Amino acid sequence: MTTTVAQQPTAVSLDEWSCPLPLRDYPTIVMGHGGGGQLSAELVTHLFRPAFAPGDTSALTDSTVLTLPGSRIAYTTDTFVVQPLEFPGGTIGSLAVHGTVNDLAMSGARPLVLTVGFVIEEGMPMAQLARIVHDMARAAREAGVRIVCGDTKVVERGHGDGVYINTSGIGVLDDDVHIGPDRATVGDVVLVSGSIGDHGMAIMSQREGLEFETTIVSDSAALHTLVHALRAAVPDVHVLRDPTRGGVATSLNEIAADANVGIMLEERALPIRPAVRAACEVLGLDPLFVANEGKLLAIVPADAANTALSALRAHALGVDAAIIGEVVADHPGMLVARTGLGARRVITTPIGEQLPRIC
Amino acid sequence: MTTTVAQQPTAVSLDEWSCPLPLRDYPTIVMGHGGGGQLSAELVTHLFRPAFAPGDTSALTDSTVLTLPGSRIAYTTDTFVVQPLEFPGGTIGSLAVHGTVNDLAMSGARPLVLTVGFVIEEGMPMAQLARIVHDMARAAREAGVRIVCGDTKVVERGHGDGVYINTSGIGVLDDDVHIGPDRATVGDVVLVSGSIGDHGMAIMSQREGLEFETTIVSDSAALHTLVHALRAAVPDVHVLRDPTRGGVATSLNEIAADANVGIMLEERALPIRPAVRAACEVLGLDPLFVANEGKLLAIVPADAANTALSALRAHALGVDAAIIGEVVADHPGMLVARTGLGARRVITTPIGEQLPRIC
Amino acid sequence: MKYLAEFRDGEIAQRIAAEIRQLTTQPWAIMEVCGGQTHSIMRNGIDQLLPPEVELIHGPGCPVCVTPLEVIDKALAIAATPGVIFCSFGDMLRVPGSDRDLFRVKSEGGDVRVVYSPLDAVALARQHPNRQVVFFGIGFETTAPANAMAVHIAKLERLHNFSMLVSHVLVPPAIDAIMRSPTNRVQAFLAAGHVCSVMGFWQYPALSSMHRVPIVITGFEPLDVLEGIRRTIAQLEHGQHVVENAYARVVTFDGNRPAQELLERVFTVSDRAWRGIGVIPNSGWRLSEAYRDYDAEYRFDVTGIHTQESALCRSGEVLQGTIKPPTCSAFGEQCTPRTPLGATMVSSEGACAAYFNYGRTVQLQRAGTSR
Amino acid sequence: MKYLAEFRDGEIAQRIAAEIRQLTTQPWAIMEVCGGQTHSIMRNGIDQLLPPEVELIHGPGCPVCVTPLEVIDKALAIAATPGVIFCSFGDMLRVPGSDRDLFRVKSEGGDVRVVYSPLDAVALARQHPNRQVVFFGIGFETTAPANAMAVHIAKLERLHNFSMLVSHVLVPPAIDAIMRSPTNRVQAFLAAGHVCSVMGFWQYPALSSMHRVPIVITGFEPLDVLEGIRRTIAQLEHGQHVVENAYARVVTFDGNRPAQELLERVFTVSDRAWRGIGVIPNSGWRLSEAYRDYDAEYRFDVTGIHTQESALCRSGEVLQGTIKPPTCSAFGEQCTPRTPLGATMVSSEGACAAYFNYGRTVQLQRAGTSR
Amino acid sequence: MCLAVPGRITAIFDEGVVRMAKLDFGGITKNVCLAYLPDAVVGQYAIVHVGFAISLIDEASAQETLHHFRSLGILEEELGEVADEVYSPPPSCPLPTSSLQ
Amino acid sequence: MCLAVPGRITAIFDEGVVRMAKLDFGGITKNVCLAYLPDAVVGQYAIVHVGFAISLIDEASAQETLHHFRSLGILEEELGEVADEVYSPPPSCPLPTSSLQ
Ligand code: SF4
Ligand code: SF4
Ligand SMILES: [Mg+2]
Ligand SMILES: [Mg+2]
Ligand SMILES: [Mg+2]
Ligand SMILES: [Mg+2]
Ligand SMILES: [Mg+2]
Ligand SMILES: [Mg+2]
Ligand SMILES: [Mg+2]
Ligand SMILES: [Mg+2]
Ligand SMILES: [Mg+2]
Ligand SMILES: [Mg+2]
Repeated sequence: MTTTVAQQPTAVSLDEWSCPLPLRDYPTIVMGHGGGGQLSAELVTHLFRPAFAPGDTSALTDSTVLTLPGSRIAYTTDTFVVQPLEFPGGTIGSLAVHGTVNDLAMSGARPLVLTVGFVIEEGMPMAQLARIVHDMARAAREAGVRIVCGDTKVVERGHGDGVYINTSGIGVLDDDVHIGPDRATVGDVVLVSGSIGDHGMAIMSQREGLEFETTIVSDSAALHTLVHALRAAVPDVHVLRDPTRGGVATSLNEIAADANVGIMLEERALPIRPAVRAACEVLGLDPLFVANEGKLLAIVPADAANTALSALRAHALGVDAAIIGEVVADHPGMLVARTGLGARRVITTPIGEQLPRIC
Repeated sequence: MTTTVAQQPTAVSLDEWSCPLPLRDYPTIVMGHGGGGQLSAELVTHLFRPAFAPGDTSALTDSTVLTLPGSRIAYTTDTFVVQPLEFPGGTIGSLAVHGTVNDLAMSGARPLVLTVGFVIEEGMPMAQLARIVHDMARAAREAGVRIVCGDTKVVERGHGDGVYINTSGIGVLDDDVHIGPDRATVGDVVLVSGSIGDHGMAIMSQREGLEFETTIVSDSAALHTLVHALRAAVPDVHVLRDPTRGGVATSLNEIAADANVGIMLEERALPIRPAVRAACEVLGLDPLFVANEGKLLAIVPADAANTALSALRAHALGVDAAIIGEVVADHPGMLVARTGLGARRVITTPIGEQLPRIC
Repeated sequence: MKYLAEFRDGEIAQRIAAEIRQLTTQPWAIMEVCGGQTHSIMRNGIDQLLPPEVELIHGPGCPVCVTPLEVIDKALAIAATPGVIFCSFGDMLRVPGSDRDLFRVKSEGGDVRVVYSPLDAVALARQHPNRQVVFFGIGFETTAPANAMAVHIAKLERLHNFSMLVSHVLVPPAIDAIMRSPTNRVQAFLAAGHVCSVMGFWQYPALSSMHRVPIVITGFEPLDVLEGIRRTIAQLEHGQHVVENAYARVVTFDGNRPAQELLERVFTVSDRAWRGIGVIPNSGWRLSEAYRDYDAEYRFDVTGIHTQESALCRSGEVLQGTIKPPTCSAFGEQCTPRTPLGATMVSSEGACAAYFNYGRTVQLQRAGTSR
Repeated sequence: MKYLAEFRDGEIAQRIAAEIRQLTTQPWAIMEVCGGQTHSIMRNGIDQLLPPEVELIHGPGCPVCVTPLEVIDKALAIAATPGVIFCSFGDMLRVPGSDRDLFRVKSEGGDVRVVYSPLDAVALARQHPNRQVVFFGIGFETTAPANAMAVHIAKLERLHNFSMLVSHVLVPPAIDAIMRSPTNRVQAFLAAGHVCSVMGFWQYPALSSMHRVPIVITGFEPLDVLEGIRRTIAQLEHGQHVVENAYARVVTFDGNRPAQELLERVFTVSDRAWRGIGVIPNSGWRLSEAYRDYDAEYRFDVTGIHTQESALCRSGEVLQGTIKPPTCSAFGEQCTPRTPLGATMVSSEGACAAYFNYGRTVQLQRAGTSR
Repeated sequence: MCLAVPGRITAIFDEGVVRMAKLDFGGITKNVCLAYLPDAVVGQYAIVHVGFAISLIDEASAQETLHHFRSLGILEEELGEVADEVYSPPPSCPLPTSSLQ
Repeated sequence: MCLAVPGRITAIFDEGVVRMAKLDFGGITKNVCLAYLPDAVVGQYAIVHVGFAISLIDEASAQETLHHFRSLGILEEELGEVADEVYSPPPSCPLPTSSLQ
């Protein structure tokens, strides 16, 4: 049936859209973009869908039906509230992909699909949202995961911070994969895939009142191919963990508690970039508590430690991998470090967030 | 190995915890609750885990490994930002369960597991968070879904609104289930499972500047058993949709567009509670655009319409079900209503949110 | 709801419509003055019940459509002022100013709040003594008593942080102006029932006889509107031109005297620009000298505003009924409800928006399901 | 980092430690005055390299521990004042006042900000001319020049919205008070290297000879601390009591003259309460008369504060080294780093917190992996 | 302009300097300003616009109008349906009022 | 108290009424107040506390101290390891510095 009357307006036409130019009428997000009406639909049609599922005009609905290549899955969720939204080495968009891909990868799963939930603050510049969305799409593409459904809410100015992004993700696991903190066994060796503290200090360098000039960039990266390489070399990896919020110290404390084993860390062995170390000195922070977004901790049987190290170092994301400690029978539930002096110190989980100190 | 030294402090001991009493030290959420350290862990150990997975001391980690009873799944996400957080008929917690369960149910899936992501504003009263979490746990229990992993972030005061909750969910589908908007077929009949506009007007009644006294309560409910009852009676349900944000009008417009069919609505047939109708009159709103959280739209073959209606009405959540329209060949892509006068009006998708008007 | 539901009876509506069809022998153009009536016509499809000879012209009775661009721009400037809480009825938020709307000002940091009543804005001023609270006092005679009372209470309470941006317009001068227009096509008026509930209709006999035009005071429910049309057609067919009150359950000849008294105290009649139409003498109210301290235009420096109406927009002619929206070259192209160039494309009962959707209705009728 | 890494060499540390073991023939109790030294000891496990005869007593040199409860309560009251931007070093946020801490005030709506430098607070005052910006000026002589400069600049720039809550304490009077205590066990002091970088060490010879106590100016890196201990033990073993400068790359006898001059101008010596210890005469600085306008205690009405120290807490005795934390009945029970009753349980180098973790270290040594 | 709806006055009271009333709109209740209807009493219906009662409903006149409407076309019964196509009313029309109160 | 770290002065400038310097701490750079070290010149190392340079490092003295440390125990070589249990240093210790700059 042909008709000459005006169609649904295409104010945000795909032709005119070129990231990072703003959408046409409102250069900023208004409440209506979350109202579930035409403005909401336009965000999907003209921003999210072209970015996340180019060419697929029916993708990115409220929910989706999938057939997975297996029924044993890993499932996870994370919300990202990082500030600034764009930082050296990434954006909240790529971080939201990497974080969830990594949580899946840490269980040994092959990450397949993600969902995305945006909570956008009224007034967010459309151009910035577009940059973040496109960075997110790039990260997903590079990681080989599909963003299959999404949700957008807009909150009033003063009730958000630009954008918060939740991602959930599903990966599939083979039946024989059993990776988990409880598998940490006395005698096992602890490895880290590279320098620690890069993400947290890259963020800190931008923080109001603490700014400093530096070349530190976030290590934000998807680690599932690194895990794949590691598992190809060492099938019996016992534990994998991405030491994000709370850093290496918090992750190892959790593993020690979960497996009821002791962990002894060799502080001198920790790979730390000089700039990260310097920033920590100036602000009085401990790099062991600083967040990473592209590093993994691996716990493997002692006899596989060197194989694991070589496998990690052979991968682009693991060139600075190191053996940093071992699982011990003593002090179960506790993380202890051998200091540079050869003494020991107990490393506890911090109460809250690490703050710069003067003392 | 026995030890006499002090264990990890148990400031928020499970014994002392009784909802809705505040956690011991901080009666409000502080930034540290999102820092990934001890305060974060305590929220999980002493609030989330007892509520969502009582008795399971290892539940509710960052990610989880599951074996699904099938590999054909429905997958969805939604973030909930409703204000007020506690409203007549529910809380943001129960709503976050119902919303995602319903999105799964609308594809014909059996909802199985949810993830939960909290974005909590610094300063949120701990007692209120506890009430919301327990209401969420109750809703999940009643719906028979498990909350399997979660994430908590705390944002600074003035960057949130109490709490935002994201849920994602997975449900499983039989191979023969094919429900989708594109299956709307000319001649099909449109049903609604009960009165419309209850949720939106219950929320509106609490909104600053618009408050009114009313007995309207939100219809927030999990609809998967209603779907099950409907599909048992009418295996070939063509389309299911929960008319949430944007209301019945927006959902039917989307279906009309997706299936490229016309939909003709009989306005007189719409079940609307008198109080909802009255509130809409006073504020100048159209109940067709008002949100529902416990209603479904079903599109079924004409010859199954009465069977479907009976099946819906036989269920506690469908007693007020009604046949409200049909799928037509005319005006494809458009929703048209036959008015109380027997005339027609085109019902478009609203631009943004419906606002009270004086004119 | 009592006194609403009874006046929506579909069967009786058909009977009145049948009566109208019986009465009608030739084309007639009737203007419903009030946007609320337009809304009722669109929402219920009343026009579809009428014989093709009867044309309804949507009048200028909607503040969204006629509040002048300059006032909108002043509202936007005040709303964008740091520290200000700018309160408005929901209707005004998408009305386009020269380069943006209130939604955008809000998204850019303006504290713009939708209120149900001007008294809610007064309450906000009490709650926030250190903030300037400004109410956007638009509307016709129906809304004016509420706005007048808000200013009056603010003055009584010495709420020095409350002020009002006033842009009130009056119906009788608009009827007069339309009838005086050389291109006028309107042959009868459905007068706005709720305006008359405040003002009475003592002003109308003179207008009716001067312009030899039937004026029927009309309500808003389907039966009310149909009855107003029926009586208008009856007059037209019989060559009459008198004032009739078809909304007697609400409207009296005198109107609401206490309201009129406060209106006289708080407001002063002034010339007023109508968006798209231009200045109509004595067609508006501004705050009187005694309330000048509560006038937002004096409190905020919003002089020097340069308005810029879209060069394409012909909403003035549309509002006066001299052209139909599709005649405008922007209609459905640059200008849609999603991207309105003129105010008449904003609310669903604005003449251009109504036509935009009406065009789709016409399509659906052509498609074969017409009545 | 140059001038840090070299002073952390593990092999040399072992050599100095060996020298200390060789020197030591009997038990000695040495107080490291400065919290930064305590931090270095805990962080590097320096104490584990020492012979069992050498006991290190953590001194009162940490503002977290000694800032009086009354001042904390004043800070909490000011920070909770609407409109105030309250700036602090990160250290102070978890210090318990009578009933809460700054984190809680922040969560309840106070605008509490962590800054790196007092100059950042001055910058905030420039940026927010309509807000009161208050800096929590705590610390010892090392931090005082920074705080003095901030107030001085604010006065030069007439930043009337800037003020400082000052609670500065001085090291020499504290050393004197500790030595005068009838229960004193301290036999030698590692003086605080960075305090001396500002103040020099011309005040120490008198103290040393009066109390017949060795005082060694000591740095913060492991080798510096060990060398300080080595020199102290050497004096003790030889019955000497002189002042030595083991941190000569940073500290001179005179100290930083320009800093001392501004300190004299901006501050006046006053009696000062030390948390848990009580008032020590002439042991603090307050703003001098000329800078009184910038004193937050004058600007804000924070008189009438009723402080309530935990009845259980014995941190004063702990700070003076007269009891060890486990002697306190609350230790590890009601009082943990997670739920501190006293300030000494807050930062990981507070004496009670250090002991809390040390207890765990002891356990791990008992468990069989000891050196 | 001028969305205004009828409600029944259920209480009259003073709030500060203003005379107010509680109105029942059939399931919802709102407080509105009654300053402009000084003679209104509880039980009467008033038309409310933006929180103000602006006019009392003359109930006799309302009945008269309704009576007039009902009498319309009585003489010329059965004009036939206006629409040329009849949509068969769904079985649930008029509404099931079971639980809709 | 008194976390203070050494950095190298790379530039000196005025900011408003205050003399400032840019200091390199080995990979990060921060501006600090130089008002208390009026004689400092570019290239020198200063100790920085809460954004203020409070003391210049006497490089000769530093070398002397290090020399003294290194000479310690030279006469009595090989005291043996202090710890009774030796943790075998991991193969990556000292650090691989390949990409860590
Ligand atoms: S269609 Fe748009 S541009 Fe044309 S007259 Fe109407 S409002 Fe103005
Ligand atoms: S353990 Fe706690 S209560 Fe006891 S002295 Fe130390 S800080 Fe005070
Ligand atoms: Mg996760
Ligand atoms: Mg944030
Ligand atoms: Mg994660
Ligand atoms: Mg993780
Ligand atoms: Mg959604
Ligand atoms: Mg969803
Ligand atoms: Mg909200
Ligand atoms: Mg949903
Ligand atoms: Mg849905
Ligand atoms: Mg997480």
